[in-house]
Order: sequence, then structure tokens, then C-alpha cells
Amino acid sequence: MTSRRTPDTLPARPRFNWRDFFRRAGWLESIGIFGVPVVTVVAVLAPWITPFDPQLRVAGAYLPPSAEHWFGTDEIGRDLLSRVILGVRYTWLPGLAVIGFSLTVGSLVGLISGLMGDKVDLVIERIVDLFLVLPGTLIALAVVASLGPGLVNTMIALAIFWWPWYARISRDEIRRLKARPHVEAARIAGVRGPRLLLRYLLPGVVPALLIGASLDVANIIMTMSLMSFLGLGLPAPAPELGAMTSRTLDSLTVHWWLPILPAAIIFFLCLLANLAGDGIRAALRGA
Amino acid sequence: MLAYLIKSFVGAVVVLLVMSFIVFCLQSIIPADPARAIAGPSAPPEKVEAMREQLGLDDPAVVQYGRFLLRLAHADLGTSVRTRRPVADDIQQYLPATLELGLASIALGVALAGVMAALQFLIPGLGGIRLAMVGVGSTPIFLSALLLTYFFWFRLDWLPGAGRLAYRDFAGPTGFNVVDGILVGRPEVSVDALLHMILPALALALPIGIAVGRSLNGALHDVMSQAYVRTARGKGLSETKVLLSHGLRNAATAPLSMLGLQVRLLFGNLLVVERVFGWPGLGLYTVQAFASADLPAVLGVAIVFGILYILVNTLIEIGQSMADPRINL
Amino acid sequence: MSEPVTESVLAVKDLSVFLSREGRPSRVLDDISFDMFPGEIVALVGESGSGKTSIGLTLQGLLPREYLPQVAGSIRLAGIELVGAGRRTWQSARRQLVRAISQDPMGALNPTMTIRRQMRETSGGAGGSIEDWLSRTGLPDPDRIADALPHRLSGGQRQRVLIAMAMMARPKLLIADEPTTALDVTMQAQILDLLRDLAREQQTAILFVTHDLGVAASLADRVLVLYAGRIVEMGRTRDVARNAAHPYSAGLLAARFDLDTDRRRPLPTLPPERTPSINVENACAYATRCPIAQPDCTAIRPPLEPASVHDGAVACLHHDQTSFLLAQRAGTKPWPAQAIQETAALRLSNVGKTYRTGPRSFWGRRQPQPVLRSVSLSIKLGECVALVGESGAGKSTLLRIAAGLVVPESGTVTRFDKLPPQVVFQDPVAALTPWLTIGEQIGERLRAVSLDSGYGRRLVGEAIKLVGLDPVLMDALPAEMSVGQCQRAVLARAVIVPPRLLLCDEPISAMDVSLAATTLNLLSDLRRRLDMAMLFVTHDLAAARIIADRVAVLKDGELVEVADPDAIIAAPQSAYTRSLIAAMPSLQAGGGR
Amino acid sequence: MQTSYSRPAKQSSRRSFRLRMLGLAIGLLLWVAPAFAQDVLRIPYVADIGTFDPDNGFETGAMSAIDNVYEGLVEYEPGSIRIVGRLARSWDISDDGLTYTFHLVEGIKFHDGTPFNAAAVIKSFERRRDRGLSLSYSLANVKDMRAPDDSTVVLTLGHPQPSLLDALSSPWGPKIISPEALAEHDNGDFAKTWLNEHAVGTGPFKLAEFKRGQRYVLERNDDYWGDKPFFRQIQISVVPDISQQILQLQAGAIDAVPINYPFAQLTSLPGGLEITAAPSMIPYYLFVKPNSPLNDAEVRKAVLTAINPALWVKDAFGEFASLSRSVYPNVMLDPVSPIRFPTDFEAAKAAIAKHGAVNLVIGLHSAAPSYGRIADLMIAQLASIGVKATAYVLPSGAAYTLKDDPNPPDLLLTIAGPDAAHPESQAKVFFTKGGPLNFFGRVVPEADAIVDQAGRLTDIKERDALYERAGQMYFDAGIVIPLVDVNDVVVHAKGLKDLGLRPVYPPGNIDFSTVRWGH
Repeated sequence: MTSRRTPDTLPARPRFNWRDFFRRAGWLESIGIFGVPVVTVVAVLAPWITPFDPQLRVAGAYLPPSAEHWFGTDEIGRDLLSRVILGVRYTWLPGLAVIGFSLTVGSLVGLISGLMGDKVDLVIERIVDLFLVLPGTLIALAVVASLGPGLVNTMIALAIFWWPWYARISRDEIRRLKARPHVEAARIAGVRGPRLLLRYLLPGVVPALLIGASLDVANIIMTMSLMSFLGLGLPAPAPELGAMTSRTLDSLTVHWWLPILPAAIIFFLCLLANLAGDGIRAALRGA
Repeated sequence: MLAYLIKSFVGAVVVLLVMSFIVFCLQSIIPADPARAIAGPSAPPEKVEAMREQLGLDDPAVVQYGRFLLRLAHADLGTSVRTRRPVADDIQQYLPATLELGLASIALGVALAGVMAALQFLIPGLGGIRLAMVGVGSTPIFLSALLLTYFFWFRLDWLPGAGRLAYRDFAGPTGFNVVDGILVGRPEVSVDALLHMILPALALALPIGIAVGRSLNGALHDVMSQAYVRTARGKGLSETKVLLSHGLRNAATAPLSMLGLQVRLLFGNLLVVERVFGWPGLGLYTVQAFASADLPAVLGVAIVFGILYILVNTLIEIGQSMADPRINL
Repeated sequence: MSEPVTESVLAVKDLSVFLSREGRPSRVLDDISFDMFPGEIVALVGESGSGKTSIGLTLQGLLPREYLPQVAGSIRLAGIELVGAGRRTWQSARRQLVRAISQDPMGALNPTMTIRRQMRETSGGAGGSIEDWLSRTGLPDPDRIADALPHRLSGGQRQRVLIAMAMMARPKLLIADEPTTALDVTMQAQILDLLRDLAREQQTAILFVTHDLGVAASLADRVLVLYAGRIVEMGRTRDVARNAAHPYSAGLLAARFDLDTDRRRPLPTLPPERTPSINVENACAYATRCPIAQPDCTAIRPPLEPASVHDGAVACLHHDQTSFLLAQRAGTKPWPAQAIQETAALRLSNVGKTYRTGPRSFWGRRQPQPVLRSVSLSIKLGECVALVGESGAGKSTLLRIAAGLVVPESGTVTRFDKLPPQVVFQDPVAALTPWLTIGEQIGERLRAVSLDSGYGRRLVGEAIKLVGLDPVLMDALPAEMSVGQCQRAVLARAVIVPPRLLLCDEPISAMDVSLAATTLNLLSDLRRRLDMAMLFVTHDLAAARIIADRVAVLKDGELVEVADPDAIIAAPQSAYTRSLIAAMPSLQAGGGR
Repeated sequence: MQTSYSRPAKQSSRRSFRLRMLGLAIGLLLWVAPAFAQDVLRIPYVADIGTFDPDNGFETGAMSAIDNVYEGLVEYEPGSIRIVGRLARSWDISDDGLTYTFHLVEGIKFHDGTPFNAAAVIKSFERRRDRGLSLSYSLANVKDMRAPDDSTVVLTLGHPQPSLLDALSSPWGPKIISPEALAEHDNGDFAKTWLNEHAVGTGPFKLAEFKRGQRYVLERNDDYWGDKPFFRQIQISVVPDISQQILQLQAGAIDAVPINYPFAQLTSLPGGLEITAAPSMIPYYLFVKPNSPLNDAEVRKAVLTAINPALWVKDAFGEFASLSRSVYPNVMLDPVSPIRFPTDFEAAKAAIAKHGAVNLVIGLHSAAPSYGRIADLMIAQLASIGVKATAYVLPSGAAYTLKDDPNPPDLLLTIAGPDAAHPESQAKVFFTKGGPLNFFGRVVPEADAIVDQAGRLTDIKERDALYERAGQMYFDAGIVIPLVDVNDVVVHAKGLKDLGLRPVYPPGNIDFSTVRWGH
């Protein structure tokens, strides 16, 4: 009813600035927010920045971490650090791609559902509900088992069960926004169609999607590594981090660096993504 | 409430129909030939052809789907390629172990969530704990499962590291060993079953506990700055009492939703954990079904997991409406 | 009322409070001292942001922890020192000595707990059961209410429940923080009566926090006027209401309007803040707005000293000048006459509408509930009609139908021209899109007319100036502006292409007195200058009277009365209108009516 | 109460924390925990046993259990591919190769007490051949079975088949099931359901417990007609995860890791463990799709240079594999002139440089670690001559349908292990027209004709020469590239002897009737 946000007599909040943003996010989370783009750059540049050729045997097999090979070498004498850097690419980029795809499809569906309302909304909501109730991981595994493991298949299988989340988020946000006075005010002011959507609705939906997506990066990476462990992840020679870990899990007690170091990087990537998600949420909720 | 249950049931039937359709589609696109899989790799072509006919694979897809639905209606999930038994029988056999482990890990997860949220809430500014929580939540489940075995069984020998029960000749009426031990009057069996459950349940409970705990913590922070909490404090109630009787209940909705989401992920994690711990449940069954292209088995499990998840969802919604009487079911 | 001779129940001395917001500490309360005596009602008056709510929270020890509160000075409640006291002391004080009821009765009740369980947590309980206390606050059927959940109750019922809950503990001090703001007028009066009776009966001291001197006057024995965390004036209500000694109190009084206020000329308002920052440590905090400020006001912090015009105290170096200020009141120029044409800008005939808000059916569909039943109303070009009614009467629905946002189920809506009417919403901040600048949002309406950006920008600048805003704010985001500035921006958007009809949905209901007066003036001015017809929806009969040419009273979806404002007040035709008029607080009523 | 508690986990020398922790458990556990039993062998399986029915399943992990409960007429001798009698004392083959007469061992009883005789053999054989069960193909050529007396079985074939004895000796070959049990549990499905989880054979062990997915227990058959096994009991647990198996073996909770022990760790085993390795029929081959880049002779030569297994066999398998010498497992056939890979790397590089970019896609039949290892190694080798190769794991079962796959991999890496030791079971399954595992369906008619001719010969030397010639032709035609033969490697506690590993059997199939602790 009565909302007294900014008192009339006090100076209102100053304009948005990044320092405030990071202070609200927290220093730990800010590392995450900085880390995500850095990791993405590393992932994109991976083939050009590995210290050794990740495909070739460059030293003896099973060398423990040393000054020359920071992460040691693997079972056939390839430099593990180079493999792991390449692994960041094979883990991170598909994760982002799945998120990106799900985000696009999901938010589109959610937008349609939220904007059209009524019957369309009802039907779409039922479909989304349905996808949300299906045991996603299992069916994704079944899809991969049927289509065969492979980067594209894994990504398709994951995306199929990921988009409904974003559909749900964007639909709820759109409906929430639509009921807000400022959107109504814009409509009264004569704003219609795509302009209303692009300028008045979408910017309000994006933060929620952004938060959801950044927290989901970790989920995707975990699910992909789980699929690798079950033999349904990326194919054998691809240095996907989950696959690297699960394939060398049996040497845990003998050559610990083989499973542990890629796993540590998975851990680190998820940590960054989670922190970034937390940070963005804290920063945006404060605003 | 009745209306809600009826609605949930109708919803469940629709979900099952759709799932059966997906399942059926998967069956049709799979490159592996079920007839070949059943007949065995070295069988001569005539034999495979005969098997194909026997399976009705020559009929049009619609007829096949109709037949599939009809069988489904009779709880007939087909015959496993690997075990040569009805999938329904297999599932019946493996389900109790999975349910027992699943329930234990959900319970443990909720307990962990409570402890973590309480710790974080009562001792603010513990960045370290939070970092550790996010970290543990970021460890691949197979690694955390194996590390748990490695330390708590192999190194320290505190807990059994694999299997479900040390007692050989034990078989109880319900299939839940912990319950059966008490029912049959052999508490030592229940103790042993519990001990065997700790490590796998812990591996499964960690992600649940962390996610739900984080959500609970966030919700509590929101709730505890609400005006009615101020009212409660204004009554001179102790902080603990305010937290328990005003905070928790109002903060329950979001973590309950998160719990539902985590249960969905639990189904995937069960496959891994049951494999690492050699836990004779549906997860293990499914992993082996994957390995031998046993699609009827995989799909049967998917349908059972689907039903379980609908059940869990319904329970969570009921729980939410109990926590918040404004939610009208 | 007898002079307080008993020992004070509350003694506040040199109380200062700092809160840190986003790492920036700020002084919220500044050296406050006052006493309260058993059974006494003290009104704490000030604009939003003056720190009046913080006093209440400080007295309960409930300042939000995330703002890292720092409290200095002394609070003695029933002889117990609370500043620096431990958790247990505070808890026992809250249990037995001090209670509060707040502005928002919905938010103050736990939505998931029955009233009975929430009442049960109140300790003491001596002198009657839960039902007794509920019925003592005038709630019918206390058994049913006790077993209900808060969202099943109306706002008035909730506020009574909160009062019962607080009084049940028989506290020595009750802090009532704007307990009537969110309520309908008739309900407000009842709640005030109830509080007064309880205070007398229980010998409970009530600290009544409000922004409305009129409400304060109708209830309180003494008044404290708070500005920027400092007490600028204190004294008996009657004295302060008649002879305010501080220019700020005088301004507040002047800005106040009621059923007797002169409606032919603009309302007096408080001057806006001129320079945002001076070093307030050694200055009068009000100096930047004060019409009688002298150079020394910005150099010396005025002490609180006995006032010359009444028995109380005032913190103003030049308080002897204040009386001149009051004299200027009638000096403003009256509004120019407004030409009202016979053509209707808006004609509603037999409009009806139902919402599905009834009980749910088996499949969860709600039963239809009528909101409007056959309403006919027309607004002539250039005319302002005020629509008055309580919450749930259907006012907003009628406005939304007029705006074309809602399609009526029956009846017809006719508008004079094609240009759609513009709407001013209740909450100006919520009516602005947070991520677009003010200029962009105001400019939206130009897109139908012209797409030339340079020309458009000039028009936007003019509109902004028209509503009295600094054109610099064109590039500001809503979050960077105050509520008053937001309200002006919303108006600028509505009038940049002047519509023939402006619809206002409770635009002042959430504002304090001064801002409300400013807004009313602005609306009156704009509609005359731009020749707009106006539908002004409000629950405040006084505001309706001031702005409107005609007043329509809506009750339960039906118009009960439509007439000239003064005629309605002088000779109300319906019992409902009479009850509305009777419930209006008035300065003349005085404490202990 | 019989002490039924046997800890599947640990030797009792490791004091358990829970004994200290749990007051309740202390008494109970100490009371029931027996000393580590010398006559119990604890073996992990990586998968649970789908079906124990010897006629109806293509189990690979459980053959050691099934073939110790059931017996066939003949079998392969441990460590070789020589066929010796089991339930058949001896046998005669008619000159036209169409009639086989088996003379049975007398005085044998099934585990349920039913006497073993020729009628029992025929009943079991009929069940396998005629009841639509999945392994019926092994008797498909048997037209007639007769039992002139209780200890004689006469089989008449449709056409001469010198490989019949191999089919009967195969681990998946026909076994003799108690006719009494078959009749009793028939239930209209030829006892299919019952035999899934129960067994009545004549073997040295009885199936005492079948707890699906958890544990299977074999008890020694004390009335066994042959040599008495050393172990009283075999406890089989299901431990799918190899890391878990290794931990359990190192902790003494199991006695052996029969398969999948990582080769890289074999050289640095902890004390207390040792290795038993034996030749086996686990040949890793590449099958080549039609119209692959390898059709170009220069490219093929270059690729062969790069993937030459001699360059990487040690990295993949240490000492535990040998180079394949022909398209038949080395144990099956010792070629006169083994297959050779070219060795001139510079020439290979030059050839590829001259030819232009070559991309190869390798499909892996399974996700098992050794496939990935070999693929990794080959990809690294190919990279060094400028061929860009990638690999992916085929969906399970997809390898069988590559013929119809519109987009198959260029090369299929698979284990081409036959189910019997006769070269015919290699050639007819993998290489000839219509061979069920001729993955890409490629055909060399002249070679097929030679295979047919060889299949009619009984003289082994003559026969093998023909098979070798056909094999060389398949290789030259670019259908198949043999790589390495991997040994059967069992890692077990020190002192375990006489594991009885057989080359034809799936790896890790310890013969429970011979294995023993030797001191």
C-alpha cells in the first residue's frame, strides 16, 4: 500500500556505479564476477595458450607435477596442464552453449507465455510443467545413450531439459512486471509492441535470468561430468574435465594428480560460477 | 485438498503419457537394434529376423505405440535385454534399496541444510564456511563419493565402504533393511544397514544440504527482516524462539522448492553413487542397462523415477501449503 | 487533563543514533531528550525521513542489525537504563514495558500463524483472555478472529488485533507508529478513539508517531516536532497547534488542509530544500529551507529553549519571527476561474464489473464478486470530479475503466476525443521504469507526434519545467530522485501532450502533508493551465473538496451522492457521507476531545 | 544360529572404528565376526548377473560362475585351446564328419540328486536348440540327437562342421541342466524364469545364493565326481567401480580383481598383491568402412606407419599384450608370415603432405578405458604425421548397425574376440559375407571361398594355412587392421594359484574348481 522508498527530504541514491555494485556483491563474489569472463577468454584461446601440444607425447608417462610440467604428465606422457587448459575449453564452452541455448529458447517461450497470457499461457505452462517434472538427468542420459555420446548430442540432451527453467523464470518475471504500474504507465503513454517488450519488459527480466544462468553454469558442468563418469559424456580423447577425472579415477591412490587436478579445476570453475551468481544476485537485489 | 489430489493424479497421468511417448520415440531412433540385442551378437540373421517379428518391430509405429501403451497400462514395462526378465520384476527387486538410500540422503540433506543455515545465520560473516559450502557443492559427485570411501573406509576404517549389508542370509518383508531388522527382531541388522548407508547417503546429501541450506539461509535473511518478525521481537521473545516459530515456517517455501529441484538431480547422482558404492539399487541397475543397451530397462526406470518425482513434488507442494496456509492447493 | 505530577515512565536524554547504510554512516537521531508520563499521549510529528520511526525502534531496541546501529545517550524506561543494556534486559523490557503497533498491520502479523497463537506469545495476559482483549478492541466475534489467519482479516481488524496484542501485555509505553495511515477514514477515527481510551484506562503512555499535526491534535496531550533527527519544538498540543514557535512547525501547520481550508487559492506549502548540504553539526538543520533564516542560522546550532509563545520549548534562534510567517497565510493569489464546458470529456453510463474474488469452487475457480454495479458518471470538459470512497468501494476499477485499461461487463464508456486519457498512479516511484531516464520516459508520448529527437528533447525539457522540475533531471534515473520529484516526472509524462482528461488514482494517499499539498497545488495548476478535465480518485474527503468541482461518493460499487464539494460537506445527503465527514480529524478538536 | 556374518569388507586385523564407537554393536559384532576364512574366495564382478541361464544369456562377466555350476560335454584345457572331455569321456567322429558319438562319464549326479545320463543331455540340447533361446545358434547344425543307451549320445549334423567341438567347448556352449529341474519348473516357458536365478547342474559348485545385484554365493559340491575344489565357498559381490575394487583388494576385502585393473599400475603393485597373466583372445582390431580415406594406397600406408602398434603397445598395456600377428588371435592361429606394418615415418609424413589434409574419425565400440587409451595413442601418433584424427564412443549396440549407418566412423576400434577357438568362428563372424559381426559388411568373395574350403578340413595345419591366406586377403583389402592381443590379467592376493584362465573365455574368468591358496 504505502511505499516510502525515497524520502522527499533526503538526497536519493546516487547513480549506479561499479564500485557500489561490487561492494554489494561482496569481495569474494566479485572475484567470481571477474573470473567468469577471464575463464571464458582462457577457454576460447585455449588451443593457442597451452604450454605444450595437448595431443602429443612430450615426456615420459606419469611424471608427477614438476617445474617443467606443473600438473605432471598423463598416462601417455602428454602435458597435463595443457590438457587441462584445453579441458577448460571443452567443459566451459559447451556449458555456456547449453545455457545460452536454453536461455534463448526458454526465455522466448516464457516471454510468449507471459505476454500472451490466457489460453496460450495455460498451454505453454502445462508443457513447461511437464518438462520440469520429467527426471531430466535420466532421460538426458537415455537420449545420449540412444544417439551416442558426443559433444552435440550431450548438449542437445542437456538443453532439452534445461530450457524450461528459463521459460518459467522469464514467464513469472514478465507477469510480475506486466502487473507493475510502470509498465501499465508505459502502455498508457502509448508504448506498444516490440518497443514495450524491448525497453520496458526485457530489461526487467534479464537480471533474474542472469542470476539463474550463472548459478546454472555449475550445474551444467556437474551434470556433464556425471555423464562422463557413466561413459555417456564427451568421447574418450576429448579432454573434457569430468571425463579426464572419471577416466583416471582408478589411479587415485597411485597417480593422484591425474584425477585430482582436473577435478580441482572443475571445482574451481563451479566455484567461480557460483560465486558470480551469488554476487550478481546480491548486487542486483540491493539495487 | 481432494481436488488437489485429483488434479495431481490427472497431471501425473499426462506426464506419464508424454514420457511414454518420449520413451517410445527414443526406442525408435536408437541405432542399436533391439532384436539384435536380444538375439545376441553372434546370432545368424534369420534368427534376428525372427526375433524382430516376435517383437513386432515390423508393425507400423502407431500400432507399436498403441501396444506399448497397452502394456504400460498393465504395468508391463517390457522385458529386459540384459536380465531376460520383465523390467517390472527387476525394478521391484532393486527399488527398495534405492528408496532406502534416497530417503536417507534426503533426510540427511535436510538435516545438513538446517545445520548449515543455522550456523550461517547465527554466526554472520563466516565467509570461510560459505566458501567451503560452495566448494563442496562444486565437487563432482563421483569424486566426493570416492574420496569419502577412501578416507572413511580405506584410510580410517570408520565405516563400511561398499555394499548394503554385511549379513548374508537376511531378507526382510519390506526390503528396507533398516526397517526389516527391527521388524524381524534383529536390531544388529538395522545397525549394520545404517552404517552401510552413511557414506553413500552422505555423498548424496552433501549437494542437497548445501543447495537447500543456501536457499534456506537466503529465505531466512529475507523473513527475519520482515515487519512481523519485528513484532515478534517486540513481544520480547528470545531470538531462538523468533527464529523457530516465526522465521522457519515463513522461510520454508523457497527451500522446499529447492529440495524438489535437488531431488530431481538426486536421480542422476544415484546412478553414480550406487555405482561407486556397489549399492544394489535401481541406479546400479540403470548404469548396467546403459552399458548393455538395455533400453527397456532404462525406460522402465525413467518411468518409475518420473512417478517418484511426481510424488515428491506433490509432497513438497503439500508441505508448502502446510507451511504457508495462504497457499491454496 | 491534569498536569503530570507522577514520576516519568520514560526519560530519554541526549539520545543519538547512527545507522550505516551501504557503508555510509549517518546520524538519524541527534541529541534527543524528552520525558513521558503514565497515561500521557505524546505525538511525534515530522516528515518522512525526520527520524520519527527510528525513535520508536530505538526505544524497543529493534533498530535493524544490518545497519550497524550505534546508540548514545540514555533511555530510562520505568527506571531501567536501556542504552547499552544486555539482550536479556531488552527482552524483558519488550516483554513487559514497551510495545509497538505499526503503520502496516498486514506486514506486522505473521501470515502463517493464527491470531490466537500470535496473541498467546504475548506474555502477561493478566486481566483477561485472548478473546476478552480482542473484544475490548471492538472486534466482533473474537472467537472466529482468534482462529483466523491474518490475511482473512480487513486492515482495521488487523490493526485492532495488533492493539489487543500490545495492550494485553499491559506495557508502560506503547509506541504507535502511524497506526492509521493505511486505514480508511472512518476506521482511522475509531482506532484513534480506541487508543485514547486504552491509554486512560491502562495508564499506558503512548508515543504517537505521525506526519499529520491534525491527527496529533485530535489525540495527543503533548507534541514533539522532529526535523532531521532533532526535536525542534515541543509543547502542549493545543499550544503548538495554535501558536507554533518553530518555522518548520508553522509550515507543517499551514500546509495541512481539512474540511475548512480555503479551497479557492493554492495551499501553502513548505519550501523545498535549497542547498542540499551544509555542515549541520553547527547549524540549524532547517536553515536551508527556512523562510526566515538569518546568516547565524547556518553558524550556530540552536539549543532547545523555552518558547515565548507557549509553555513548551523550541530550537530556533529567531522564533519570535515565526508569528509573521503565520500571518502570510492568506496572502496567496486565488486560482483563476475555470471554464467548464457542457460537453462531456468522459461519460460512463450504467457501468458494471465483476471480479473473480469470491470463494473458490472445487476446481479452484473463484466465484464472481461484483465490484461496480451500474455506475453512471460524466465529467465535463475542464471539470474536475473527485471520486471518494473507502477501500474496496470500486474506485480504482472505475478509474481503470475510464482509462480503458479494464473493459466493463455492462454499460458504455464514451470519451470526448481519440487521444487516450493519461493516468497518474498512486505510487509515483513504481510508475516509473527503473532503468530508463526520466527524459526517455516522458518522451515516449511524443513518439506518436514527432520522432525528431532534438525537437522532442526540447519539448521534454519544457514539460519538465512545466511541472516545476529542474531540466537537469532529464537524464536522471527514477532511483536518483525523491518521491516528490518522481511525482512531478509522472505528471510531466502525462501532460507533455496535454490530454483532455487526466485520471488520478489516489496520487497523494502515500504522501505526508507537505508533499500532498504541493501535489494538489500542482494538479490544480496544471489542469487549469492545460484545460484538462480530471477524475481524482481519493479516500480523503478534504483533498477531494480542495481540488474538485464536484465530488462523487462511491460505496460498495454504487454512487451514493454526487454534488458540489461544499454542498456535500454542508449538507450530506447520505448517511455514509455523514460518517465520512464525522471521521475527519480536525485541528480544532484538541487533545482529549 | 549359524554364524552367518562374514564381513565382506575387511580382515579382522584392521580394528574397526565402529567397534569402538557403537556400544550396541560391539557385543554383537564381536560375537558373530569369524576369523578370515581360508576356504572362502571373494571375487568382485563389475556387473550383476543378468541371467544364470546357460542357454539364454550372453553373459561375459559371470561365465566363471555359470561354467563352474554347469558342465558341458567337452571343454578347453586351461591355458590352451586344446579340447578335452568333461562330461564326455571320449567321442568318435564319423568319416563323413556328420555323426558325432559321445561316450559319457558314468555315475554322475546333478546337484538335486537326479542321475546324469544321455537323456538329460538330449533334453538340455533340445532346450537350447528348439526353444527360441538366444544361444541356440551353437546347435543350429545339429539335425538329430539320439541316445542309444544311457551313456552314449549321437549327434547327426546337417553338413560337415569340424568346428562343432569348438562350439561345444565354448564358454557359451551347451551345458547340461537337470531334466528333473527343467520339468519341475517348466511353467510353459521351458523354465526360463526359474533358471534366471537358480541352477541345477553337475559342476563342482552349487549355486547357493542368488541375490540380484548384491551377492552370489557358490558352495562346493561335496559329491562332485571329479577333483574336489580347494575352496568351500565362492562369494561374488557386485562392485562396478574399478577404483572401489582396487581399494577393496588393497584392504583385503576381496581376493582378486579379475579384470580391468589399470595396466599402468601393474608395474607398481603394492606388496601383498601379485599378477596372474595368461594368453587370451582379446584382440583389438580396427575395422575400416568402405570408401574411407584409407582407400588411397599411399594414405593407407602412411596411416599404417603411424598406428603401428609396436610403437605404443607398451604404453597401453605394458608387458601384458603382444602384437597381433594375423587377423586371428595369436592363440588361435600361428601364422607362417605375420602381418607387417611399414616403418618409414618420413615417407608417411611426405605422403600425407603430398595428399593433402586427411581427417579420420575413429568409433570406439565401448567406453571401457583401454579403448580410449588406444585411441589416444593412435591419435597422438597420427598427429605426428599430419593426420588429424578424432574418436568417439559409439552408443551401445550401435556397432552392430554400422552397415546401415549413413554416417559411420572411418574406423571402428573393437575387440574382435570369437566365442570359440576355431578360426572359423573368427572368419565367419567377422569377415565373411553375412558374418553377424562383419561391421561394415565389406566383402572379399575370393577370401570367403577359401574360408569355406578351410571349414571343411580336419587337418589343422592345412586348415590354418588356408585361414591365414584368407586373413591376409582381408587385411590387404583394407577391411581390417589387427593391432594387439591383450593378455588376461588377474590381480590377486599373494599366494593364489592355479587360476585356470582359458584363452577362449572372457577375461578374468577364474576357474573356481582349480584355484587355491599355495604356500
